[in-house]
Amino acid sequence: MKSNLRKIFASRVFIGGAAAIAIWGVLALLIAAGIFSRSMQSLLIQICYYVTLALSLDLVVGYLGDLSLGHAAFYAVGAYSGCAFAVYTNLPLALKFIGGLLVGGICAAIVGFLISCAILKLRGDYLAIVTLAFGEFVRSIVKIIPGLGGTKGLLGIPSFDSRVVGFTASYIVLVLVIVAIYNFTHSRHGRTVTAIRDNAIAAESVGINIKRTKVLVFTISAFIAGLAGVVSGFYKTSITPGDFDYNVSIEALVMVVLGGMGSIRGTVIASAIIVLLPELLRGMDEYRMLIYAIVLIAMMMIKASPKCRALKEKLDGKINGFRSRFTRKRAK
Amino acid sequence: MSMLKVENLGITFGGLHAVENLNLEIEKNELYGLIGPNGAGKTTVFNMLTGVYKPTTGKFWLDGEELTGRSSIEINRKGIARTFQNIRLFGNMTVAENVLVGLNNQMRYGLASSFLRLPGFFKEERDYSKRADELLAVFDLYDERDTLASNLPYGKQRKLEIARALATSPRLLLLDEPAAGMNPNETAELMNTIRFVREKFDMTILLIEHDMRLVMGICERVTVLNFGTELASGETSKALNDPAVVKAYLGD
Amino acid sequence: MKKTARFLSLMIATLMVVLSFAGCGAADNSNVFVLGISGPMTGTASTYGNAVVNGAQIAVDKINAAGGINGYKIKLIYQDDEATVDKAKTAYEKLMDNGMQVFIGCVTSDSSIACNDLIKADGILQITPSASAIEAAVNPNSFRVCFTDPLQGTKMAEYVYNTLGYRKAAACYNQDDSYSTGMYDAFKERFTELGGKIAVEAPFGKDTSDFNAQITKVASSGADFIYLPIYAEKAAQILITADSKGVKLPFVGGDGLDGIMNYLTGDLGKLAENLIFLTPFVSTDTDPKVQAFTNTFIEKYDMTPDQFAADAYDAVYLAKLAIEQAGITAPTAMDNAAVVAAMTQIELDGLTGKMTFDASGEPNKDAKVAKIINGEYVAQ
Amino acid sequence: MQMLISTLIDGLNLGSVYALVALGYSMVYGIAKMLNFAHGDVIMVGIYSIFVCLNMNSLPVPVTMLICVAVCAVLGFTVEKLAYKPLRGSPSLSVLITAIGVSYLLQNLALLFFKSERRFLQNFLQLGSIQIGSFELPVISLVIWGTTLVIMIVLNLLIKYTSMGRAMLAVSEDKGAAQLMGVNVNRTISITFVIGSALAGVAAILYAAKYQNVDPYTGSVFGIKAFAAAVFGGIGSIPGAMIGGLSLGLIEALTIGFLPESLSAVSDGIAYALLVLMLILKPSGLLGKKKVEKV
Repeated sequence: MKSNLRKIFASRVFIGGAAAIAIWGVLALLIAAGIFSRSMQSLLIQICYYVTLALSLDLVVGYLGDLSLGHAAFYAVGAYSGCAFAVYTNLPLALKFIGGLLVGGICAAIVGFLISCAILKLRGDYLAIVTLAFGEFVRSIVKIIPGLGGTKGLLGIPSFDSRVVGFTASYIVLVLVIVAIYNFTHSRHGRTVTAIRDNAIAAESVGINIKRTKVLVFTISAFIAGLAGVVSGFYKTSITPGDFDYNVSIEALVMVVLGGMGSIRGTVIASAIIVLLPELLRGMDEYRMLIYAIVLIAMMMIKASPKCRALKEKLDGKINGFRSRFTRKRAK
Repeated sequence: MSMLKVENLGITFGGLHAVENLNLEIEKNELYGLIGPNGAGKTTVFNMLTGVYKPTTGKFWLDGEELTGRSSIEINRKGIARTFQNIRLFGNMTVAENVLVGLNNQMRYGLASSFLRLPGFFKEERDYSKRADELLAVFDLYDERDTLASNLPYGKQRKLEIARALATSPRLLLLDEPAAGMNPNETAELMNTIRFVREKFDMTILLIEHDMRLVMGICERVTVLNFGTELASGETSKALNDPAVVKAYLGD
Repeated sequence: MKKTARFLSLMIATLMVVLSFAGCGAADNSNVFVLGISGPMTGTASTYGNAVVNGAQIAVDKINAAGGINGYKIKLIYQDDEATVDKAKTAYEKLMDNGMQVFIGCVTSDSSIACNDLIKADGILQITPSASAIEAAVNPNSFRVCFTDPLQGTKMAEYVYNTLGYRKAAACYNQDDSYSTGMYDAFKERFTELGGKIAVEAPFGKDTSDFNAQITKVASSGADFIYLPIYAEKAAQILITADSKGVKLPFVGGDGLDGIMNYLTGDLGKLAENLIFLTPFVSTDTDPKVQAFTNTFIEKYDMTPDQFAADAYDAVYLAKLAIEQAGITAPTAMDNAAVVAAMTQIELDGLTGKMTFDASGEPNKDAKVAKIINGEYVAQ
Repeated sequence: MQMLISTLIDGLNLGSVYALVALGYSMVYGIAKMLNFAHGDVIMVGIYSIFVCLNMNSLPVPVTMLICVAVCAVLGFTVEKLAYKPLRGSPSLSVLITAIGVSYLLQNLALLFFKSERRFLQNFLQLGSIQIGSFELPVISLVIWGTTLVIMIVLNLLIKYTSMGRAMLAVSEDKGAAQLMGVNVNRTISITFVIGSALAGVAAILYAAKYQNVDPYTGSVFGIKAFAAAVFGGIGSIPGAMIGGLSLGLIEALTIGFLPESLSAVSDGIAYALLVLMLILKPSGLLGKKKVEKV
């Protein structure tokens, strides 16, 4: 039985790993060979960090069930601290990137930890509005911190000369984040998170520490948002406070909601679609924001309508049938 | 020494005495009933015993250890588990996952194991999903282990709640109207399950119930509450025949 | 799981490949010179992007009607960058994908700065009509039509001190806008250097909608005038507030105030009376070039052109002159280095004045000071 | 001293506008228990409706004002019917996301129709100002003061002494129980939205008269601050909205007037910082009631 289980996990890891490498291989080849247009290449990198950002928000919105409208704040803290590290240190580029990721992630995580400790008592609407306010507050604070360039922003962030390298670096961060989130959500810690989302009182009755779990999720989520910020900074080479306003939080929320909330796969696909949307809807630029709004409303309606719920259950049934075939093997 | 001892327990909401001067002594392995008309304060008692509400007066002990005013989490860890009157399952999680959440506090692997899938993760996940499966088998839920909890039929949801509560390895199990909304057949089956749980897990059970047949069928002793105060207590048949109880239930 | 993963990867890969080929489907550009514009066409800053495209389009139409450049027509392409940094990079790449040969952009400073590395690496001629931050044109192949923010601040400080004779300034600036802070910092430095005094600063932010407290602060400071290094839409709000509070101090500003009459229509127009500001372009100028441009613009777009449109118009003409000066005979013979080098040898008598360039990329041209009298801009 | 008094007057004037807008948020939240993110955007639509009417010239001003209130009320009603009603009973997360979606939708519709340029309105009320001592006080400020007070009193009376008001109270306490008692919950919530949106219409008129400008983001920017004010005072409480609005107005004006210039960059963040602090220290706001979750 032991070897059997190992094999299954091994094969899952194998499939995932192989898929990740294959996608990278294909994309990197297409970039290197110049088959991808330049704009497509730049969009690919953007997809990497937008997906990372959306996944971090998904942890809070989809898995924990709390609405954060201030994820731009963690994104900003990560971007500013990580990029400032890269600007003000004298290291080889690779080390600047890795160091920047660590610094950005950790600074964002610290902020996420502190803010989540402070807002533990709040739920629902209040939590949403406090995170929104916090996001705006961070944006105005960033302007007066010396060394971050004030209103003009932090300029001269190092960047990867080679597009293949730039893409690869962003892609590796994304894949690591996906693996980490998958592992986390499929562990006992992840189960407590979804339990709190589904029924906080019941979770408490079986001895789950809601406060500690919430702080944990916010901290992890902030860390990942921080990573996204650093990757974005290395791509953009300059970041300004305006890059981190309320609209960024909303855009990430649209990605999460479109992805079905609480689904890694869904979030990845939805984020990619949203980033590519201007390409997909050429000539309809004016309607893009309108589409975001409609996506938000429509997804919620679909979720609430009984007909669609029935359809979803049918689909879930199929997936579960599939899953039980897999798990029955495990039980043997 | 009794398993659960409750002394003068009381709580007021905005000047209103919801429960007053409640005394209980439940022995190990006993099946004890808490009954009374609607609004008598039964669920409030449960909420105090599980730390959802802080009692205004009185104290309670579990196996001699005072737990008054502790948090829900602590009380659960000390060995009191409960179910809810209006079922509270983790609806978007599978049946097995619901039980695994109950087992969570016994699992030891840390965050690093979660993120990096260290060996501890595999070992514990395997061991505990086996334990979850065993528990589910007891409640005849094994075949539905991968169904979403919200998709279970009503009776099975009640059972799953009990299974989840048992997963936390309690010494005392509080069941809040386990038979609510069940037909006679289901109720009879439930009675068997409750008895079985007591035997198999050597459990002490305190239950709130409206269904008198169930109460008379399985409870050894009961306490009858009305308007937050104790009307009668003692052996089930005696307590139920107490004139004050009859009056409260049937009116003058 | 296996199936889904395989299906998923296949789907993504297909999607990307399809998209990439769609991106490659650029038209055949061998018979036209391709000029590209990147700026905000949607969103809050869309006014500027659209003004630039419209102004440039008029120049392109005029040049094409007159035979183009060395017999080849100009094709104008543009991309929306929403005035956000990451979209700006994609927009620029998109323009390059579509065969851009001269870059008229970016419209806004932050976007332009973000594209610096790419523009430098590509080596093509960049003429930004309106990105006024110093850092927006630092590459050797970058030039700009407008004044830099600090230059405007300095010039205005000198004009106010020397010509108008004011000694005590009050300033209302937008602390969320580097255009505003850049201009104000330089103004402050030069004005105090000359011997003037900043009586009070009353900054506001991008979310400010009530300016009463700022005006109160300014009014009780005893200043001779109020300096408004901001864009017209905020200035119009400030003028309305000042009027409602009975504050009658003179207002002085930078080129952002140009276009204020488009906001203050009808009876509100009187609020802008006596407003003094620096501008490279006055749409009511009697110069026949300007008149022709203004008339065409109004006819075509039903609004008065502002400096963004005029800057873009001049940028297109600069590109034409540079290409001609460099002796590029056909679009296929484009030589970026030669065109860039030619920029320092040309002189344009444009809508925004006579201008020449040195290697720094900054224009050598005179600043014009305009005053609004009876609702008309009058050059001072 | 003179400046301090002037600044205080500025703060109270601004605060009264915040209070007026906060009233709308608070009322809807208090009864329907949902955060109507789009309230500010309804105000924005109202101001645009005034803008359009003014541009048609021939309309008398009172008609314009009526149209504005009507547009807002109808808009509120429609939004509630189409977007919020189908989600009754959904988790609050869904409702909140929908409300954000509606807010975004209105903004972007306005962006499509009116473009992003700020539009300026003629001074359509022509109220001028009066001189008190050495201070010039715009009459519009007095009108806003009066209106806010009157609305506050009328709302209080309405809720306390009419059957509709009692129905609202019942719905706010417990929707299920209210339903059982024969209250038409859906209709009551609809009426709440209509009244709330009509309030937005009144706010739109006064905002338009005071500030004479609008852009597609006016509502959300001002709305979020007003919402902060409502939360500060304790959302759901009508006097709370008033106190919250006035406090926020005063604090903002005083920050601008007296904060050292080196810190001025954060003045815009003050409302937000205040909101965060308030909710951390006293989650139910100054006058709010604490919510107990039933088990």
